This record gives sequence, C-alpha cells and structure tokens, in this order.
Amino acid sequence: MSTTSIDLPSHGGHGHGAHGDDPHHQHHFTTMEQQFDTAKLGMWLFIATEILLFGGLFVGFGMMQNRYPREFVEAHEHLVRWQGALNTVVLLISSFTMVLAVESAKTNKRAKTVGFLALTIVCACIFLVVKYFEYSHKFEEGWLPGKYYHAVGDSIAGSHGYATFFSFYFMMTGLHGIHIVVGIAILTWILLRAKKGEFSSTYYTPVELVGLYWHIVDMIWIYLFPLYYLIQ
Amino acid sequence: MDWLRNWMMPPQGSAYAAEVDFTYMGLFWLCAVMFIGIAGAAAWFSWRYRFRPGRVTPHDTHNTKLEVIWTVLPLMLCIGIFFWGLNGWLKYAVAPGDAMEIQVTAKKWLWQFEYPDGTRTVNEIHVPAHKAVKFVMTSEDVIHDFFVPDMRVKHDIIPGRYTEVWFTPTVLGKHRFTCAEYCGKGHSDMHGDLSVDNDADYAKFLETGGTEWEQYKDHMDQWGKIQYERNGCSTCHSVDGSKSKGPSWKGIWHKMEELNNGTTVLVDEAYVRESMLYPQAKIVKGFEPIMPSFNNLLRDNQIKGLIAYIQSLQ
Amino acid sequence: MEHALSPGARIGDRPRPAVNYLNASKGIMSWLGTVDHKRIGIMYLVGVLTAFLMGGCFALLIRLSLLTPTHMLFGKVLLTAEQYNRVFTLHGAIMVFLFIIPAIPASLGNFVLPLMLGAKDVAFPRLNLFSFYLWLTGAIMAIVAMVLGAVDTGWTFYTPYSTTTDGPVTLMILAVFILGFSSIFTGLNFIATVHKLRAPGMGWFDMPLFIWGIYATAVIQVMATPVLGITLVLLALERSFGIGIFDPKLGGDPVLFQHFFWFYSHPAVYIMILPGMAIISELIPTFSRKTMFGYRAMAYASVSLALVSFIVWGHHMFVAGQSQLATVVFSALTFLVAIPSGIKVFNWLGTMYQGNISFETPMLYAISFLILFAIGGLTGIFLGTLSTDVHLTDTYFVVAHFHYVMMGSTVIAFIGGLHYWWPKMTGRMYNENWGRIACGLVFIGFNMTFFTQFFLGSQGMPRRYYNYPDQFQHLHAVSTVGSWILGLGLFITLAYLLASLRKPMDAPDNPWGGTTMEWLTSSPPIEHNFEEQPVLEREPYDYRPVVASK
Amino acid sequence: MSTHTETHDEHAHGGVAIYTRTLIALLILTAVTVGAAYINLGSGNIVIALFIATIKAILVALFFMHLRWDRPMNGLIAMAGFVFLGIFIGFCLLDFSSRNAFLPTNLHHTEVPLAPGSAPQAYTVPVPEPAAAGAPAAAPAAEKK
Repeated sequence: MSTTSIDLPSHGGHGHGAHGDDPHHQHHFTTMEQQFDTAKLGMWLFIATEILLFGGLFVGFGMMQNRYPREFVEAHEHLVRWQGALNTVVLLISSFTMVLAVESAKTNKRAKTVGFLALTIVCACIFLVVKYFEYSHKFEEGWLPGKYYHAVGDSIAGSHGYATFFSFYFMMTGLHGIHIVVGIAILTWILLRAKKGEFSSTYYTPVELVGLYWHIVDMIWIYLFPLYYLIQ
Repeated sequence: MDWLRNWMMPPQGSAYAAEVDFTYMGLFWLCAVMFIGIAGAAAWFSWRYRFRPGRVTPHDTHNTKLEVIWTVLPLMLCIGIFFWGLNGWLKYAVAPGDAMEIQVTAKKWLWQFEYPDGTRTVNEIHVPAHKAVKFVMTSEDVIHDFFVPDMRVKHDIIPGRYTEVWFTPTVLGKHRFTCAEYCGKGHSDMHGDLSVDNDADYAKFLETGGTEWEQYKDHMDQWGKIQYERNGCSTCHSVDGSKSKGPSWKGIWHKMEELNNGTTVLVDEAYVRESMLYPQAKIVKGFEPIMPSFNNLLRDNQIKGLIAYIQSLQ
Repeated sequence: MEHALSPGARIGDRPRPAVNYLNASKGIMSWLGTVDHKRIGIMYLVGVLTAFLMGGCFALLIRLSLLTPTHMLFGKVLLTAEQYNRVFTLHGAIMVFLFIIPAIPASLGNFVLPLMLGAKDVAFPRLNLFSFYLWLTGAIMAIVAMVLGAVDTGWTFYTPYSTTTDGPVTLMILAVFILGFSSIFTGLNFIATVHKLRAPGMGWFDMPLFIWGIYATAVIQVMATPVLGITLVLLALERSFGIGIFDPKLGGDPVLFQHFFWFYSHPAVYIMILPGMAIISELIPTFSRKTMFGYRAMAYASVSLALVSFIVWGHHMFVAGQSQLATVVFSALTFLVAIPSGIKVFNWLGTMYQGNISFETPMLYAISFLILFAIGGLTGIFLGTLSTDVHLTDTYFVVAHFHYVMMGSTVIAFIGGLHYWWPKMTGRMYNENWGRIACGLVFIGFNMTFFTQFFLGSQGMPRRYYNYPDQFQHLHAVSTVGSWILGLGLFITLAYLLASLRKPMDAPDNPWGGTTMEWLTSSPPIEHNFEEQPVLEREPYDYRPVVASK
Repeated sequence: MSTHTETHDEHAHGGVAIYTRTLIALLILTAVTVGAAYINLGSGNIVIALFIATIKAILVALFFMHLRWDRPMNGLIAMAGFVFLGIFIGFCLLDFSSRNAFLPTNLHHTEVPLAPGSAPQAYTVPVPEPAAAGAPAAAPAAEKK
C-alpha cells in the first residue's frame, strides 16, 4: 500500500489546546482555524454563485438595453434619482456598521457587536421603507412589469422596451430586496446569539459570514444604482 | 466508395451538397482511422498485457515528448478541420445578390411560400433549376426550422425576425423539405415537396399563380375571402353593408347599380371582372374614382374566387 | 472464474469491524436525519437509480413506439403525438436533471471523495443533507408535474414554445430550479472539502484523479448552475408576467433564451462527463496494475475541460439565428475541447500499455467506455465542423452523438464505478459472471440502439419526430431491438447487485488492489471512516513493489 | 493556544480607522457618480458609471470583505465569478452586436404575422406601410442598434 497511518488524536493534532472542547468544533475538522477557513471558503463560493445568479439578470438587462436603448432611457426617467442615491448611502453605511460589528465580535466587545448589528438592521429597514415608497408610486402609475404595464401618457407607452425596462427593474430590485429581507432575518438571528454572548475571539464565524453576505448585497446595489437611475 | 456515401447521405440536390458530402466523407474516414487506432490499441493492449501473476509493470509516470506530440498534432488537425468546415460554410452563409427570393412564413404546422410576383403556395415549393434561390423566413408562432436534406441546408425560423437560407438546385425532381426544430404536436407532419423544375415547367407554374388555390377548388368563395383580405379590397369595400370608400359588397350581387353618368348596370360576372381590371370604366354614383387597376395582379383563379365570394354575400 | 486479486488485497488480517456506518445506528430516522456523507451518498444512489429506472422506462417506451412510422403496434396506436412529445420530454428531463447530473458526484462522489482524501466527512455535512433534500423536493415536484399532465416542451424549454404551450410547465421549471440548487450546494461542498480536508501530506498533485475530476465538475456546478437558476426564473416569469425578455410577441428575443440556457447546459455536459472520466481514471490504473501515465496532464486536462466548457456553448446554435460571426468564433473554440479529451484517451491507453490487465466487471466497463467515448468524441468533430453541422444538427445524428457521450460514456462509467466501489459501500461482492454477461449485453445493446441513429441522422431524419418516412423504418427497428438488449443488460445488473445484498458480508477491504485511501479502511467503512488518520506517503497509482521498510 | 494566537495575528487587520476611510471614499464616489450623470457624455456616461461602480465594489471587497488580508483563494473565487460572468456577457454581446438584419426585398407583399389575440405591435417585424412598397421604413429589432 502506498500509505501508512500515523497516530493522531481523533479530534485533531496540533494546536489542540483548551478550546479543543469548544462546543462549536465539528469532529471532522482538525482545528478551529481550519473550520473557520473552510466556512469562509464555502461562503466565498456561495458569493460567486450569487454573482452569477444576479449576473444572469445583468446580462438580460444589457441585451435588452442594447435592443431598446431609447425606450430604456426614457423609462428610467420615471425613477427618482434622489431615492436611489439615498438608498445607496444607506446601504453603504449599513456595510460600514456591519464591518464594525464583525470587528467588535472578533475583539470580544459584546455590547458593541449587538449595537452595530442593530444599526445595520435599522439601515436595512430604512432601505426597505424607501423601496416601499418607490414601488407604491410605480404601482399607482401603472409602471408595472411585462403584461401588467398600463401607464398612460408616455410618448412610447405600451411599447415593448418600456414594459421590459420595468420588468427588469422589478426583477432585479425585487431579487435584491428579497436578499435584504433574508439579510434582516439572519442579522436578527445573529444579533440574538450575540446578545447571549455566543461569540468571542475564538468563535465568531457566523458574524463574519453574515458580514460577507451583507457586503455582497451592498455590492450588487452599487451596480444596480447607476444602471437603473443614472443611464443616459 | 460512392455506395457508402449514397447510403449515409440523402441524394445530392446541388453542387453545395456534393461539397458538404466531400467534407463529411473526409471526416468519416479520418474518424474511422482514429477510431480503429484507439479501439485497436485498447484491444491489442488488453490481449498482449493480459493478467499474468507476478508480472511487474513499469513505473512510467509520463513522457513529455510523447505528450507534447499528442497535444500538438490533434490541435493542428483540429485547426485544419475548422478551416475546412468554415470554407464550405461561408458558401452557405452568404447568398448571392441576384438570388431569386421566396418568402417563407412558418406556423403550426404548415409552410406558406410567396414568390416575387405574388404567387403563393402552401407546403410546396417550385424553383427553377440552376438558379440561386434565397428563402427569407419568419414564423408566426414558435421557432421552426427549414431543412432541405437534399440541399444540405437548414436554418431556424424565428418569430419576430427574418432569417435566410439559400441554395442553387441542380437536380430536377422532387426533394423533401421538413421542419427540424421541435414545434409541438404536428412537428413531424410539417413537411412538403420542393420541386426543381425546368424553365418551361416553372413558367407554367407561375402562370397559374401557384397551387394554393387548388385546396379551395370546391369552395371558391373561401378562396375569394382570402383574396379579399390579402389584396387590400377590405380597405375600401365592406362586406357588412357599412359605407366605406367603395361600395359595400353585401347584397350587391345581381343588383342594379346607378352610375355617376346616370346609367344603371347589372352587377354580374362581366361587370365585376371589369371593375377589378379597369376600375375607371364605370363609377358607381356617390363614389370617387380612386380604385387602382388590378390588371396583371389578379390571376383568373383569384378573380373567380372573388366573384364567388361576392356571390356568397347575400 | 475467481477474482484475479493482486498481492496485498487485504490489509493484514484485520477482522471486519462489528460496527460500520450501515449498522452504527438503526431506524429510518437515523437515515433521514444523517449527516454522514456515506449514508447521504447511499440515499442519493437509491434516488438517482430510481430516476434512472423511470427515465429508462420512458426510453423503452419511445423506442417501442418508434418501431413503426405510424406508431401502430398490433393494430393499436401505442402513443399519440401529444403523448409522444410528453414522453420524450420526461425522458430527457428526468435523465438530465434527476439522474446524470447528480449521478456520479452526488452518489459515488459523496461516498468516495472524503474517503479518498482521508477525511472524516465533507466540509459541510449538514449542507450535504440539505442538498439531498433539495434533490428530493425537486424530484417530487417533477413527479407531481408529471401526474398533472406532464410537459411537452422538450428538456430544453425553448421559448416561445415553452411560454405558450399548456401543461404544468411552471411547476416543472421550479422543480428543475430546485434541482439546480441541490447541484450547486454539492459542488460547493466538494470544493471546500478538497481545499481544506485533504489528509496530512496530500498535496494537490497527490490527489487521486477521481478527486480532480469531481473538483473540476464542482467548479462548473458552482459557476454555471446559478445561471440555469436565473434562466428558469426568467422563464417562469415570462409565462406568468410576460416580462418580455424571451418571447418575441412581448418584445423579447428567443435566441437570447438559448444563450442563457446553453451557458449552463453546455458546461452541464461536462458536469456529466468529467466524473465519468474521473472514474475511468481510477479503474484503468487499478486493473492494469500500473501507474497512471501522464498524471499531471490528466489533472490539467480535467480542469481545462471544465474551463473550456464555458466558452463553447454557441455550438448548439449554429443554425439558431445567432450572428454569423458568433457562429464562426464558437466553432473555432469548440475544437479546443478535442485537445484535453484526446489527451485523456491517449493517457488511458498509455496506462494500459505494458500493464498487467485483468478483466473484472469494472474494467470491462472501462474498456467499453474507451470505445464508446471514442465514438462519441469523434462524431463530435462532425458537429463542430460548420459545413457538416448545418446538415446534421437537429437530426438523429445529434441524438446518437450525445447518447454516446452521456449514456455510452457517463452512464457506463457510472455503472463501472458502482461495481468498483460496491464492495466498499456494501461489504459484499456481486456475482462476477453475471457482471460480465450484463456488461456484454449493455455494450451490444447500446451500440445497436444508437449506432444506427448516426445513419438515421445523416440520412436526414430530424429529431423529436413522431411520424417518419417509411424509408427510415429498418434502422428504427434495429435501434428498438437494441434498446431491449440494453434494457435486459441493465435489468440483470440491478438483479445481481440487489441479490448480493442478501448474502453475508464477504468483501475484503481492498478487493482490487487499489492504491487510493478509500481502500485503507474496512469494507464497509466505520462511521468516521478511518480508525486512524491516514497520511499520504506515496503517490496514488504507485504499483512499484513496496520496499520492505516497515 | 498558539494556533489561535496566530489565527488572530493573521486576522488582525482593518480597524475602525481604515473602515471609516473606506466609507468616506465610497460616499464621495457615490456623489461623483451622481454628479457625472448630470453631464451628458453620450455613451460615455454608462462607461463612467460602471467604472466608478467597479471601484466602489473593489473597495468593498478589499476592505469591508477583508480580501486585502485574506487568503488569496477567496479573492480568486470571487474573481472567478466575475470572469465567468464576463464570458457570459462578452459572447452574448458578440452575438447581439454582429447580427445581420435580413429583410425581404419585397416587404409589401408580406402580411404582418400577427397572431390572433396578441396586442398591437406585438411583433418587432415591421408593419409594412401600404404606400411605401419595397421601402422597409421600420427595420426589425435585429437592425436596431
């Protein structure tokens, strides 16, 4: 046989100290560090899938914009620029508070962790409130996706490009909005765990991973904002 | 080896088909040789190096020279094949400017063809031999595909868009064309015959304005209704008695019409025929002389159809 | 004939451990809630084999119905056109999404990958179970859609047909969407496992080639499947909201759908074939008792196939209305696929050369694979070449080509791998004689069924045809008879594999003389895989005699 | 304890100061991109907007997502996501921007293929104007650029 066996403690060898009994340590990892790195690697892979998931919508948007350039520019006039800009700022700030929450968790500052997580959730809620006003305005005016589009008074109302623009607007901001809602849910879950003092400098993996998730949601908005609100 | 080609490929209907077949057979022999090499090696090694207790195998992890050879040689071969295929395909891709144009409309599950002079056929094409013919195609519902095996061409037909395909038929007689993109229940019934005619036969075909009307032989009024819509009659003549730019056809048959010169005329076959071909000859009172002549545009079967249609509108 | 075991088949005279992963805990709940990769692998195996059985029955039905041009059998119409369209759609969708894509990675891969790495489990065991349940949910939804009347879109869901036809299309789309996520999470799990859980001493180029193949597959699963997800979402929204991206009636572009679909579905072809190649790369060195020739080239070829698979999707659309420039570019890039595929075939042959080859059932499947894959690969050249593709695309030639690659290569490799690891998974040897007979039947039946279809295609028989001209009937009849032989072979396989489960455990730890780590543990393995953490000291496939140092 | 001390050394990065600077840079870039939208640069607008967005995304990835200090593999994975997306966009654009528009020369003969029940303008096939025979005034979508 090409291999031999050496004797290793079943729960890992090197660096197996006091926290070898860490309740979060899973049996198939040798060390907590390995476990943390693996979790983060998995999260980054998930982020790559998110990029491609949203990417498909960006490709669809791009191709349809290529097909209906005039209609897209005209339709985008119906979006309110300051609302988009406000939401951008809100999300950037929430990313900032999120990274501070991770930093606090890592340095054993429990109260600060809870506080920053709460601030992040507040920002996320502000984002959704602004989105609510944007959406309800569009519902009133009939700027709806696809066959539900029934706005009157546009110079090219009823044309395909117009309805297509709003199809994409609702799909992309909608999918992004779903991510925000999911984000709020897991942020709340993390906040409750942080309150209980479950995180410390030796184990803060969930905070780190949720942070990564939250930043990718922010990053997607960074692209959505100019594409929808600022095209010429 | 012609028998092999004749067995594997459909009959050749054009010079291009022969060219595709040449490429196909070239690839066939190339692949046959490579396959015999691979399968032969596998068989030979299996026999020659079959299990013998105690035989020690060499520890050959790699052989850089050999591996470079079997990377680079196939690559060069592939580049060659690509250009071979490209060379043939360019002829398929670019139609000559003087090609005769036939418009194709595909829908579930039939084909409509329209010739440059307005001749129409359904599920049947007539083309003159030795003349490039280009098909400009669109679909009314889902994606179809115009496939003429004997010409070795096919192309998808996409709703909302035009695509084209062309060939120069050289072999007289019937060739099958068929739908090659799945389009539902009648997909496999969506086929017809392409007739490559000599000049005399083709001229005769055009004279009668296509073959579509033959389906309506026994109910010419329906054929007339189709002509009424296709030829723009409907823009000026209503069929429900309402007033338009021209007299309504409703109840007009065998009526006495008053003309703008004060005389009257019986609406019969002769009058209707004259009105289509020489509309300015008699103008019904209260209407402007605005109707264009359909002389040379309407063929006899179409006029007969229209008359039957007017007759039916009592 | 008894097994030609190589020296060192048993590791010492270790007694078989009384407690293994199969009997460590009992009851249905201990299976449904398990996070053990081995049990999840077995559950997947049962699942995908059931799907295979279903898809196979539909295939036999299609072939039977095509026996006559009008589908008349004993004076009755076997299938109407509508039924026929539904049956071939179900056959395609089940085989692709429920069977082949998860077949090797999720069942055999799940079982073997951690063992080969010397790991105790995959990186995320709970995610692993979750993706199994996603698969199950998708499968159930697909079956519900089937019961509700089934869809007739073809497995490719081309618009505008799929957005206008009747039937539970949206449900089917959602089922495939969920199956896609199952596949994503499996791939994600495997990548993390390979990166982080290799045994001490095992570098990247010490990994068995099976791992390389599964790793390359996982890259595609993670990077391409999300696009399938979003494509299906867009399709479902097109049906329900008329969003106007794919349907020309609503201002969309059906060719764009084909770009979306094939951006996933071409790499998906490599999700199917790479694991098959990976299994063959285990079988050939093991049964040739010789080191893998060109190990590094094999590893690079797996990864480069995965990467190249992302830039060739347009070859499905040469006549579909994409631009002519795109067609030419995609044709040129398509030929790149031939290079790593060729390298693999040559290296397998190079491994057999001067080997010491025995012909147990897995090796027979490996040799079948070599021949069938050669045919599948070489006929791909006809389809990548522009001028011949125009004639051959959308005909039975394509059907035959991809069945040689999917069924003749991937499924044959899957069955070979199943036999290879069957003793490890169940602790039992199957009946070798029946194994060889069945393999022969499968090989003959397969070739009868599909080799004929190359000629049907080149003679101009379009695919997905219900009626066909009488001239094609002879070849169709041969094909149908072939499908019965193929079916018989597979049925025998199922029978003797199940029969082996009834006898007491008799498999040695290492029945084939394999050199990879899964053979170090007992058959079947204990719950946590290894009694002691294995450490890599020699490369895999090292068949040099062990120098007596220990 | 040694391993974990190392762990923390490795993760000892960032800090409030760096995050604050990142946030300020992001906010400034947001202001710049909004400002740029009010200047009409034709197709340059979209290029500038996407360029700024990319800078912002890189800032978020490097600092907020710790890629600057993280294992390179994680960054590689994220980049792979963008690379495959780039391939997707690139080839789709290749197709869309190089399509030929085939038009029948005698367009006036063709009936507009309007399926029953579909909305007006349901097709991008041009509606032939009866007067302008042979002059396809409205080109189909393929010709739109």
